[in-house]
Amino acid sequence: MKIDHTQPLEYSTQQNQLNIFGFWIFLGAEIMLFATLFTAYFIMENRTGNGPTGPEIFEIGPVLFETFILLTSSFTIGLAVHAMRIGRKKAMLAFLGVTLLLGVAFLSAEINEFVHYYHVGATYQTSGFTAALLTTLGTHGGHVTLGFFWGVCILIQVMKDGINARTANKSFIFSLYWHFLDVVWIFIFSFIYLKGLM
Amino acid sequence: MEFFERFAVPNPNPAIYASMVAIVVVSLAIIIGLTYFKKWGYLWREWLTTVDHKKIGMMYLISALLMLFRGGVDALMLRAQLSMPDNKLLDPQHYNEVFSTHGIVMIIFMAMPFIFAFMNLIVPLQIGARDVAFPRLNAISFWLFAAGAMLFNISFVIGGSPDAGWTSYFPLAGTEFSESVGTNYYMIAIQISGIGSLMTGINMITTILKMRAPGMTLMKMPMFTWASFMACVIIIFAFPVLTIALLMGTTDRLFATNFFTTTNGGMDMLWANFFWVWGHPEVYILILPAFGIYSEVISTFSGRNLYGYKSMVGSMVIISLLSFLVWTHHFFTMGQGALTNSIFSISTMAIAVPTGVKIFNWLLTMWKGKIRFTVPMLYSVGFIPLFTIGGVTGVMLAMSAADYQYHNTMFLVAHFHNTIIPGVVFAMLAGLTYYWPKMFGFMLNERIGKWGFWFLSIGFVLAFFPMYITGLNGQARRMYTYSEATGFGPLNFVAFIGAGLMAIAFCLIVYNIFYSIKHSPRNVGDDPWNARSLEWATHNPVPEYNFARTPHVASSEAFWDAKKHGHELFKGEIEEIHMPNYSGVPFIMGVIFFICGFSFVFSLWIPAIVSLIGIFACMVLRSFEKDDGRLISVEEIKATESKFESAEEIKTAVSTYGGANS
Amino acid sequence: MKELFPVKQVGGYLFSLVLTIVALIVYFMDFSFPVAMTILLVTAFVQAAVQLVLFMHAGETEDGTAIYTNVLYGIIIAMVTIIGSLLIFVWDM
Amino acid sequence: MKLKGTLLLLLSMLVVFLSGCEPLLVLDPKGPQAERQASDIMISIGIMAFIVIVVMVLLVYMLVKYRASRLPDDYEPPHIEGNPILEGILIGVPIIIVAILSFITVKSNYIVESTPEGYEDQEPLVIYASSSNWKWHFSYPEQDIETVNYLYIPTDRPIEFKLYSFGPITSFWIPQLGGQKYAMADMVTTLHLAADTPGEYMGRNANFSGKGFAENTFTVTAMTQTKFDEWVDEVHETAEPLTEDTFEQLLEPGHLGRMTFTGTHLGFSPAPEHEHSDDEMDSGEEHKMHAEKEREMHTEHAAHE
Repeated sequence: MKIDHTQPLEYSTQQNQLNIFGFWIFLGAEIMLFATLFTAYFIMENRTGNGPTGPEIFEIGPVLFETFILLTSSFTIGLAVHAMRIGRKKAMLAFLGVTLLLGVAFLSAEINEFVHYYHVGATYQTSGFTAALLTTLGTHGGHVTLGFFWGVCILIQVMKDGINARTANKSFIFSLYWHFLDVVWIFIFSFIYLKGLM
Repeated sequence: MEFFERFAVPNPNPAIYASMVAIVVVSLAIIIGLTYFKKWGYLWREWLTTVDHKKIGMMYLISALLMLFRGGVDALMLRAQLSMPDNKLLDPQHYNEVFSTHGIVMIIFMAMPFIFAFMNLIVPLQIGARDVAFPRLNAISFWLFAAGAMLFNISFVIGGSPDAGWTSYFPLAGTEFSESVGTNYYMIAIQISGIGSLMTGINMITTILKMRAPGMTLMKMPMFTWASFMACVIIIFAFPVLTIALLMGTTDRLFATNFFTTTNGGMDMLWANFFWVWGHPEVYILILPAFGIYSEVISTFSGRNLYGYKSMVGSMVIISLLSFLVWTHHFFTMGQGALTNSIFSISTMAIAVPTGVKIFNWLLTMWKGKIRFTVPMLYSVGFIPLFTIGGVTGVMLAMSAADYQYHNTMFLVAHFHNTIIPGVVFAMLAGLTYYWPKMFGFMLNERIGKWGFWFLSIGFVLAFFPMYITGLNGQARRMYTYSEATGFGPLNFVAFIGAGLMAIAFCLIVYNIFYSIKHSPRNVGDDPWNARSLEWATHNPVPEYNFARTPHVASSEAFWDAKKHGHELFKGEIEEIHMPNYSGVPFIMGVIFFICGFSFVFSLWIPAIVSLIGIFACMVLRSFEKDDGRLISVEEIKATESKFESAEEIKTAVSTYGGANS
Repeated sequence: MKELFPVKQVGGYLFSLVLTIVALIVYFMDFSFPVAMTILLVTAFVQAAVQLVLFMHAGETEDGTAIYTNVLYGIIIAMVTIIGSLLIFVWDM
Repeated sequence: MKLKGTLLLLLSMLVVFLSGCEPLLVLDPKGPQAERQASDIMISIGIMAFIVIVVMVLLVYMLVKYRASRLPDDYEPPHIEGNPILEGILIGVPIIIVAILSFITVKSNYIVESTPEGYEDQEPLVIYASSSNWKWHFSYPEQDIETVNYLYIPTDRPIEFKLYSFGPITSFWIPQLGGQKYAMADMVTTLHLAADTPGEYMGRNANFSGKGFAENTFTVTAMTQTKFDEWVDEVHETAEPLTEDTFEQLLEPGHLGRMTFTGTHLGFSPAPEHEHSDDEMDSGEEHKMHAEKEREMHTEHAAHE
């Protein structure tokens, strides 16, 4: 592997550059994935059948909590990448750890939210609306879950091997993924919850 | 016993039992053969674990040909059933299963791997790269495709085939009206291979944008690379829609959600919408690489550079955008207002403009050229008028008010076969013949190839042109029979004869492969067609590292420049080459995906969860793996190169094959 | 400690918090549908842009153009799909 | 040149067919909508045939003139980049053609989606046409009659079909009166037709709907208003009333012959007409209360568990 030292570590080999670029293309596909879910949601929004409607089941408190958590985790993963770039392994690990913890907090809040929906009669099978809502939230939540395990793998590798071309590349790509999930959440927050509650 | 009952075929008939026996016999024959000839190790080392883009391409190619036969046999059964009024060859249930699988197999498991085969084989060579950007991912893509294809193909012997059409409109495809697991197979098999397609799309875009040879700017890429690039752009934005639609369909069927049901707020139209949001771009995913192959072939055999390179590129970019703006024309009759229909009608017709530009550019490429009628060129020449007819009938269908009369009729069936067969299938056969020496180092027989072409073209015209007429006479598509009074009989019989001729053509093509393996001369050299673009600047068959030295490029016809204008393609000394390592993980992942998919089809939750965990385990394993690939030494490269060069010297006396004959 | 918290990141974070609060206004105030939607659209897209440019460093390499084109293309097609579907099923049915 | 020969032969065959030695259903219209569509089809076939011929002539010219066997051995084809003017023409002409067709199409769209031309001043006859596996039910609310698998309509009066389905998506199509439209389970679509001349026409479901799809047809008989009125009277004298039970039986999957009833199923099994407005945002208090009750029930249910 040829390492080009004029570049930041995560870009320092040809393969590293390819990985980052390829991941961006993947994110392009992810935009469309979530756009499809949003399309379904917007069309199904009022097709509640005999089930409850959005405004009846949404609660602003937990949603704000989730939003704040995810925003902050997006901030901390940014700090982790910054720490990585200035070569501060411990700080990077700390920020990465905080990010993952916030991820867990977000997930538990979301699971709590789903349990709440279940109790108020908005299950997966209730109506077109609940199916679209839970699939959209669930797909995002699934991404976060996957991201959590991915992040743990990276955390272990950075601990073991330190910051090198390989781990830096992985961490950077992971940060892209995590930021992207935050962007998706912003849209969920605005166009599912706030639009439903306004 | 009760557990096994679910795997029984719900609508058995002798043909299905015969197929079961045939499948078992063939599988046994393969296993015994591999053991007897001690080829298991070879198979594993050279093919199942390969990450070489050329071998993956060949595997795609073989799969596509196999699937072409599966789909072709389905087609023959359909035409035979309709050849006469009140025919009793197939009952309605089997007819429904056969046309559903015909459509899915042909689009998803024949046409897609066919284009991926050429993308894999040719794109890295055309841009002077050693491999694709993510060789391991490429192998995973292939094995996911293979898992999906296998899963889909076992449906008719285990549990029953899908029977709701390749479009699987809900609620017909819902659990209420489609009780067998057939539609589960549809949802999950396509999902798995669709994920593979998406990965290929990402892989190819990265390869094309980041791994081009020095000097090759975007506007100096060969046309097939441009076409593949635009097709992959469509892939990455279209396939996620399919992923979600299939996910929703799966949950509707397996978990009783209400996306596409008719109660509790479900909306059956939403499936049709998503299906076509993916489905329409999909046809451009198929046709753009085909256009790319025609561009290469026509330019090579006209002995001229491609006319209007810039407008060719521009038209493809526009097509890729427009392809996402037209999906509603598949359901003009669904009750939306005249305004919506008008918008989508105009956007659909607009696609005719860039497509027309391409047709005229090909014609102008022949202008002042020196046309050699080889088999690939024959296919291209046949393509132009036939595809034009397909295209203009497309414009007719795009007129939404008139579409109320064409929709769901044989006119529509005739139209899309008229674009896909001369458009995609002809291109793939042209590409197969054209790139055969690139893959294997010998040529396919021209004489048999030409017979194949004529049978195919005439068969095609006979098979599909009558459908335009019966469609306008009121024959709806997907009817398993019709009465004599309708008067559809004679023309349908003509169509059956046409289908028979096409079947003969495909047999000839396969016979040609076997014939050529036995009889074709092996010393065809590196440039058997007097070609123009970079992929011909290396040896036939291509060594694993593609190019011994990185080529330097100054135009879209780098090889022609080197041959005619003294352009120096290869500068400097041979250096050691970095190549990726082979890996068994992609194959294993494919197997696990197959098991996972199968478990989902039959709602076997424990194996489903176990195999899902297996998939994640593979991903974690990959994350921790440290694999920097391997290096090929300079001596090894030199040894390989000199072998090719000595072969080249023997050959110089032999005249260029496929030269100015005919 | 200070070098671990660069102005760009902290500023971006604060800005997105502000945007979230602005978006939240539609919950507390009684806007008409078009006004509220405009607020939501603006805040959401600005916030997405903040993430993209400040946090994800989309434009930092020579591939910046390709990356932005990719994202833009994705957004355009996403909007077309959403608006087209709404047109078919809600606005012009 | 075999291919070109075959193509030309087939094209001329097509023209012969279309110009009507034995008229094709779609091109033998018996009502204003079908007439409009048929004329659109003929115009587009004309323009398209012109394009196909141009392409073929150019292709034959290139192939004949520039085939290698007719050119000297030392002929080297020139290198030609694109020519902006020529390419401009190649883009411009198709754009003009597309513009012409777009103009026609948009106009036709609005025509086929409204009361047929020449019938605007008449009150349309509303017929509810619903499909079930694999039959068609026609309800005449005005006449209080319901038929199965056959349709009697008066000529010279606009007809408004309200389409919906008791099962898979189907498509209501009477080629000689006009194009098709989907019938679906959760909404009602509207199709405007009219018959100019009395006669018997083929009607069918054009959208695949399962095993019995091929036989999912019906006949349409168009007759003068007086004859239609006579038929209505006759039905009222002779036919049985349609009960909910009978109707449930009719909905069972299968094929039925022609059947006639007095009364319609719209009373006890109404068309899904208002589904849409029901779902609007301002669904009102009633909806909320309903949901509230539902929620209580669920919590109760959960508590029990």
